[in-house]
Amino acid sequence: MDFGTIELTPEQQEFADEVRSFLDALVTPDVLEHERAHGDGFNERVHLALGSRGWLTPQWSPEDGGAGLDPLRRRILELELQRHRVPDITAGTTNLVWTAVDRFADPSLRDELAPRVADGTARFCLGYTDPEGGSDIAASRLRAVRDGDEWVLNGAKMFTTGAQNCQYTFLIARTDPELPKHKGLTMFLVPLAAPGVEIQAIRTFGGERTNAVYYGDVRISDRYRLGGVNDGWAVLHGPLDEEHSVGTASDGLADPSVGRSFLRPLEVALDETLAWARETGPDGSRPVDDPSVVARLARVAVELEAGVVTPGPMGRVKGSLAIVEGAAELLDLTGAVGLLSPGADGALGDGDVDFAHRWAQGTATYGGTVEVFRTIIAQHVLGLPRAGYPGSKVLM
Amino acid sequence: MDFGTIELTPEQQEFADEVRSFLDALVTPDVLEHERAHGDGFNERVHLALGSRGWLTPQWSPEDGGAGLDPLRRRILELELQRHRVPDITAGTTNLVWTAVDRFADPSLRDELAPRVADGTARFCLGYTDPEGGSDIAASRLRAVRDGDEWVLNGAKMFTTGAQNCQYTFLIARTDPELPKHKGLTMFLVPLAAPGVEIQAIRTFGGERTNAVYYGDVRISDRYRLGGVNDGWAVLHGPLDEEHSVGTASDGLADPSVGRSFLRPLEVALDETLAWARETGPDGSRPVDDPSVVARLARVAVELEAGVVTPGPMGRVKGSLAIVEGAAELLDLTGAVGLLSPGADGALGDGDVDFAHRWAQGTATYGGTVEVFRTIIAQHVLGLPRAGYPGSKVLM
Amino acid sequence: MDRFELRRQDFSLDEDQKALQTSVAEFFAKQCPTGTVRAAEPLGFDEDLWRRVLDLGVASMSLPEARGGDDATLVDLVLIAEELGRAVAPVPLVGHAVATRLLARAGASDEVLAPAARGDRVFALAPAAVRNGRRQLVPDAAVAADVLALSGDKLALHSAAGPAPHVANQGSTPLAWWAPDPGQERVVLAVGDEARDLHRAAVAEWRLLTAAALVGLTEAALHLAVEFAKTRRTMGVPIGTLQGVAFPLADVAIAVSGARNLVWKAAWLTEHEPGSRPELPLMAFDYAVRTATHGTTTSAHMQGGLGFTAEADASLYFLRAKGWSLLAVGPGENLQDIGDLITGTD
Amino acid sequence: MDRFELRRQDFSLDEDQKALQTSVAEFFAKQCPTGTVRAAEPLGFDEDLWRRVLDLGVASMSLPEARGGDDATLVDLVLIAEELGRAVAPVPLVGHAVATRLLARAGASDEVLAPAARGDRVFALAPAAVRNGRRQLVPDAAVAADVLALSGDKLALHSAAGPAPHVANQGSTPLAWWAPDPGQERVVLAVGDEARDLHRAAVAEWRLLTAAALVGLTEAALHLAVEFAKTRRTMGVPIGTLQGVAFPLADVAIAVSGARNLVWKAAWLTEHEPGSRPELPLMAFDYAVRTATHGTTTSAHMQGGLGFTAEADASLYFLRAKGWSLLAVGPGENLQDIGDLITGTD
Repeated sequence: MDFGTIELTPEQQEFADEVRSFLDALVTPDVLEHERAHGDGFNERVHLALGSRGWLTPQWSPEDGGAGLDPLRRRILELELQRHRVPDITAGTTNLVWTAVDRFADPSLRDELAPRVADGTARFCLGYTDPEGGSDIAASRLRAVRDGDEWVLNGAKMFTTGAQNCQYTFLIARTDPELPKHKGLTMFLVPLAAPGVEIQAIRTFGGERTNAVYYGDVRISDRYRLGGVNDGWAVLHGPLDEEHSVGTASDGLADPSVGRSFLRPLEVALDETLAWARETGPDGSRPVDDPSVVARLARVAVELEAGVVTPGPMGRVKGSLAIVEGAAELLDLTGAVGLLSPGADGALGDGDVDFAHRWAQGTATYGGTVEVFRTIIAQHVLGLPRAGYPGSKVLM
Repeated sequence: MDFGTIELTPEQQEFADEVRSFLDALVTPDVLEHERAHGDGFNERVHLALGSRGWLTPQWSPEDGGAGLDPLRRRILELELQRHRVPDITAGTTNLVWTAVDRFADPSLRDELAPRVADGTARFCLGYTDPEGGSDIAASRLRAVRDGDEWVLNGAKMFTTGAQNCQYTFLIARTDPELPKHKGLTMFLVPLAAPGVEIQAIRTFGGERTNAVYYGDVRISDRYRLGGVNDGWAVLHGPLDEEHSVGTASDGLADPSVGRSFLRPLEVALDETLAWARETGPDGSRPVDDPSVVARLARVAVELEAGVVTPGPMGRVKGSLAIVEGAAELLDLTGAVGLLSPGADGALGDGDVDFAHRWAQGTATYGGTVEVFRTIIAQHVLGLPRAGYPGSKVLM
Repeated sequence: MDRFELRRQDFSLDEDQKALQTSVAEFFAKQCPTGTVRAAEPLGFDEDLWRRVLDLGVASMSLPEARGGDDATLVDLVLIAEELGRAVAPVPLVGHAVATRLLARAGASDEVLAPAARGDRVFALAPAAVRNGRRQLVPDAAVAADVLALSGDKLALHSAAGPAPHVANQGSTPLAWWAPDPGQERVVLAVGDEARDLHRAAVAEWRLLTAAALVGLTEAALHLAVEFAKTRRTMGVPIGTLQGVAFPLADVAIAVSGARNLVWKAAWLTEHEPGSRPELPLMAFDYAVRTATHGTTTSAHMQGGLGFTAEADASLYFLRAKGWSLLAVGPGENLQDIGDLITGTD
Repeated sequence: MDRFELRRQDFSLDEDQKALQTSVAEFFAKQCPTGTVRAAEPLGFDEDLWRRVLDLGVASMSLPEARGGDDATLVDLVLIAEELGRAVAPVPLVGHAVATRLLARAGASDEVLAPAARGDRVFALAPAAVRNGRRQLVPDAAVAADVLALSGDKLALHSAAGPAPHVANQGSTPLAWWAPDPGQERVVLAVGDEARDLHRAAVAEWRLLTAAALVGLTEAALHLAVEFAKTRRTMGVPIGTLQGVAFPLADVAIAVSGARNLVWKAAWLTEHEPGSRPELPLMAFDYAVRTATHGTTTSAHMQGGLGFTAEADASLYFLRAKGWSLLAVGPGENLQDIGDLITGTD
């Protein structure tokens, strides 16, 4: 057990200082403003700059385009990226997909993409969810039909976040509708520049952009297949397991909670609300002079702290609950000034409480709904039996 | 719409005064103390005294042993019974079962029992739940085997509340194990004095007593069968529907919430806590001077009021939630003095908050768990589709 | 309070009330589809729709006949507000009706009252007492030049040349910063305790009508999610058969049914026995606000990723759940007001 | 607080900690089956078991070596308290350990400290400052004649001829009314700010160890319900396959896992960086109390009617969830203390 600060060697401190000053210069206000306005989860200039330092794939060796960072330096980098609010959705999906590409792609494709992933010019998004599919990914109906050395894709995917900034999507397609649900699926890494691919923006009320991606007679080479034909479920499971991860590292250099990032906007909103509560209002008193305000702030702070330390997939659910309930409570506390939009005259924290409340709702769905994770906890942590549904033995 | 007080005629006022003074004299402190100590939900002296006035079956004509009360007088009586905290569990189950006896019993049995129900000498309890059965009443395994003009019963029932004070139990038994689940059941009104019936007390941590009732080669006449052989599910459904009632009366003389009675101990606990909050403590201040205490009291009061007005089966769930959460909150507010048991030195409200918290837990299970009622609401109020379980098309 | 008092608990509507409810529901269903709501964003004011709403007579109907009204009750207004909420209609009816009733109760002259009763201009209520002349956020003040406010011991109507600048906000309502301008026209309506009592009663009415609107809004959100749960399938079954979906929706139905009844009961008692349960409108507001927050969150979530998109109607309800609730109540103020009433420490 | 500070987040136990955890768990599993818990009701004190607990050395182990202890840390105590809670063991360990540590920290003489360290007598801590000599409820005072209390600006040990009379209570703990008796023996341990700081730190430790006990208790309750849900069937399926059962149990598992980690983190930081996060033990307490209330309620309920019976072990956990939580904290006091620390208004 150890919750202590880490004393850095002079070299490590130098690295930390370097990261911080690099990011101070890189992440300019317009980067954050663009993210707030567009919700891309990505900034090309920043992404490529990180790639130029090998910091998109920090654990890779410099020869492979990485930075060869040890775990401690990776943690320093990670925390500074968070501190600087570097948009990281597309970086995250790219990393997730890479584990499957690395393992299952045609070696020539893998070797072609590796340096581009490292330098930031190749980016991947997730093509999991059919328009009618929801969390039941294995129910995918998007069709891939073999035609010689090519595959022809027809169908659509929802929630392909980042597609507008990616070169490839990690696509699950049905290659044999006659086989049982999980057995007729194949994974592809589809070039988004292929003719017939249409990306349509979907805005969320949380401010983020995602996409519907339509595939009309899209032809791709068999080279872009990952793993065996009809073996897609196994290929998918690497990244999916990572996304649904039950395990946690024990070197103390990872956040215990898989949902740690969900809590970042709540931290900002809480800190803004604490600042507001210390200010003197029109009637000459401060909100913080009212014990009921103090008690409610304390409760939000407790829930935040609980979210930070709740481990693994439990932390994912807790993180979402904490921000969904906590942001609503902060709005109730601050009243109308908390409702004002970024840029509006007098907006509390320039809209940070408003933002946290809207953005929070997405955390209950990202990468599987909280219900999916409750099911995983019930079965894998508590050992409760699985339900048998007509459509599957597996509830994703 | 009308929430007004009702102006009584002199005759109605006279009736109200009569009820109140009758109950003032009848419900002595030892009645309440006995109920607190034993949790019988019944007091024989009180029950028989009410019977002697026709007030157990107030809507029946005086010739039938009732009091011929109109709806308004019945409401006056009902509110005064509640005000005086008359133990009423066995009176309630007796009334519930009577609807089935009246409709399905052999006429001679019906005629024999009617005056005794009215005068209070015949009382009924519910024999629904098998030891392994839970809410799935139709899974009943207690066997009834025909032997000439008799039936032989073997098995057990849990939660037969009031059996120690009743003459008959309304028993669901399996008469044909070969038929589908709901089709092989028959209802009986089993005399509890029959040889082979053994009643074993079960105490709850809410303070109430219920029973396990064991049936070992109990022989009863076919006369005690209610409705057709293997037709028990239909017979049961009268009382069960009443217990799970979705509809509400619209003369404004009934409480809108089926769970109204759940809230009575919460009202007592809240009023005691309000009184405590107005008292000056050791440090010279009153709890009510602290805005956070005021806010928490207000929230409990709102939940109580919401429970009072939430209609039908929705009110049943809400009533349970309101007391389960509200009583816990009152304990948190009052601290250790709220924990003290009735009779203990310094116990807040002589243990009323402690009692409410313990007793509340039972409301989530009485006559069907809150999950059963949520299912009823989902299907019957919202029109959501039923789940298909292997064991039944019907989730009770 | 005698908790065993003999009172009616009759939540049924009479024929007139049913007719009103139906006609208003039909009006909004026809005149205010969700496209109209979106088109009015971000200001949250559709002037055409507002004209048509005024044509229904709702601005003046609850005034006494002697003041040109129809003697409609607070119950009628609550029924209307519920339908307005169901349609998330971008019209300043709640604030305007409350302000108009306040003018009448304060005995404003016909000259002052008539433009409000006719709806010539939008009137608004400043929810908090003005302190040191400092500005406050006033609902509808971005479309209302006439603001009723309590300053010191005076309740006055402040009429400016035009509405204040809109401040963009989560609920897309015509919210604006407002402060009394010494150069503005000002009509003092009441002073002293009377002024404070009138203002307090108006704020309570605002909360009650807002509660009614939130009930309608939440029920609309619930309805969307229920329809989704009936048709959307996972694992070969409609998701509505899963308890993880059905139970949360049942819980929203429970809350909505209770919140509605609480609003109705509060409206009836405020109308027919003013002063007998002054905490009830505030309780209805507290419960409706929480019901709306939880209900619209649940509704959006039960529609999965789709429910999180801006184009889904779920978003309209979700954003207004807080966007309407927090317009006129300071931190914890409503709960504190309830507490003061029930503990008798006011 | 720098929310991006580079710190370890290592929740793993070292070999010594694992060995301690295992041995204590085995001890309670063997020495304190639920029959022992019931047999000790309503007083909540099993003197035999207490002797055997003392034989483990737990009363003195966390004292400095110089004072006859083993330099065990607050983390070790937290691990022990968690196992105590899991067994709902009727022994006054939490209060006694806190009182003993307080004596040592206050520099009590060996003569005063030794009986506590050896466990010759039970020592208790009065949680609230004594005001005007008035009585307060003190945990364990029905089995402890030695009570540490803060009166005015003095922290003192009050030793009476015998324990105070037990007052029956929901959690079956040895609770008693206690007030300093001018005729009692009294040893002043500290005065002024030092006295107040020592008392405050001891109260925080009491809350932290109680939080640990509640984590163990709640996990035991959860375990019972999970086993029930695996085997009990309805509609032809184990009830644990229903989301209406599985999801609430998952939520309890989520809360327990977080509460445990919060307790551990608070214990480590209090031990190794005293003063750096003084709110953490109080936060752990707040969260563990709510987790226990909700978790034991859920556990009992998921066992249906059986879970509501007094003979079901679910009842043991349910009654102590509140019965242990509320022993030493006034209304809202803990939350207010947290708020004061995080807002800096203390």
